[in-house]
Amino acid sequence: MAIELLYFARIREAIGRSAETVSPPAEVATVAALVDWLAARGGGYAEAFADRSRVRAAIGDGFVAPDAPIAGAREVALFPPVTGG
Amino acid sequence: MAIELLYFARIREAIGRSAETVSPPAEVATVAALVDWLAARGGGYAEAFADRSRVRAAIGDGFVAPDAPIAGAREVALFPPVTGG
Amino acid sequence: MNATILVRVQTADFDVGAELERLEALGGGAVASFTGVVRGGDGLEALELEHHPALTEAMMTRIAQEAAARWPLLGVTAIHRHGRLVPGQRIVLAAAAAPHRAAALEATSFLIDWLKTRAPFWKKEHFADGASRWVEARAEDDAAAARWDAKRT
Amino acid sequence: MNATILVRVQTADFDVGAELERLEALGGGAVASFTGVVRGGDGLEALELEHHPALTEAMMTRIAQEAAARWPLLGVTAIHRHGRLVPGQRIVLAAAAAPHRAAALEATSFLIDWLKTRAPFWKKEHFADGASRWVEARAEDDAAAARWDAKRT
Repeated sequence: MAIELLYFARIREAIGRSAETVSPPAEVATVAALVDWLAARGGGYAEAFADRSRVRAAIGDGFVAPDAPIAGAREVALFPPVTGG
Repeated sequence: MAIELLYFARIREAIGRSAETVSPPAEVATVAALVDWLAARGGGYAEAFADRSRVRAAIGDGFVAPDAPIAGAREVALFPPVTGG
Repeated sequence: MNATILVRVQTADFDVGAELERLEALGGGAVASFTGVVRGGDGLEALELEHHPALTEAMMTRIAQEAAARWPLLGVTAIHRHGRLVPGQRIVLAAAAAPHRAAALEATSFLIDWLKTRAPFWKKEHFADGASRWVEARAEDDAAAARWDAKRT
Repeated sequence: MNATILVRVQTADFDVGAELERLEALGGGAVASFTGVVRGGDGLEALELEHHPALTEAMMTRIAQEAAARWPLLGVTAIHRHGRLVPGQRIVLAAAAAPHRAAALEATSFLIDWLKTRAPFWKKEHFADGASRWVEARAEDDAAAARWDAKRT
């Protein structure tokens, strides 16, 4: 299953790119599992996701919780807590 | 003791003037007593002060309570509750 | 924190954008405002705002100073018009600048609540059919103003 | 009450006076606003605001709609800039028009609290000495936003 990932802010910088397409194995079923799977790549990925409490995600047009399923998602955005306003 | 009285809004209209100088007797010692004394004149005065709960006063540069003394006041303003903003 | 206080009582309109820009320039980062506008309907043709010339500016300044004493503000602006105003025209502007948004927003809310209950203005409504009546003070305005008696932040 | 919602995400500055005039024209009588401005100090040279283009407008619109669902509003405006901004420049405008001042003021407060915690923007600070750092989300912003979870008026 190919998923388009979007990275923003500190996470984008640590990983060194703003988007990529990945194909995680079937057992990677939730956002949290996707983050674990990415972090396991080490390097910038491990750094980007070192503190899981500072990772947020969006699927479609809304924020989602870590236990949100990624099945069927074409695009998942991963980013730090927002700091606009 | 001569006091300059200023009237505003509904009270000004009922009395038919915006200012006048009065010399109440010495026993008229507070704002409330002054209002009673004026209301006793009848006519527009009685009408202006018919509902004492809707009379407010200012002496100098601040609002005062009904029991405020008027001794020494050169000017007393009498008006309905304010409705600006 | 020393707040820049600007109080004006005037018949002329005011420029909200320019007033807020002045507050933005104080460097606080947070500017809040409230603008009151004459509301039409029920055949209202005009509002006539009477005030107590000798007292108004002193009272408004005191209200602005009280806001600056209660919240860490960089600037407070209070402008109130008097005279004849028609629906759609601005009546009042209350605004505050602060380093934090909560202070700017709460101070603005406080300013308009106190202006409505402690500044010597009286509104008379004039209707298209020739009738007119003085606006009665509303108990809910007193209640809104009284909120600030209990609470000091 | 059907609120006119205006949401914009842009690099350009916005005209606060013109935006508030648009809200005044809705006839509610009460218009409140909050403007956020880049605060200088500590050698800050510029803020860089990154956002999630595909998501930002949808999230801001949802926040504006939520405000309109909670308070009787005639209009809601939310404008947020992105890109590079220097101290003194405006970042964000949240504003609301209503028939009553409490609704306009509370909705404005709600809008800015939620924009700060639910709109996908990220700030990076660039300093005069060449250093830069991402602004960390603040617990007090989450607390401010959470106030509105409990309270429905």
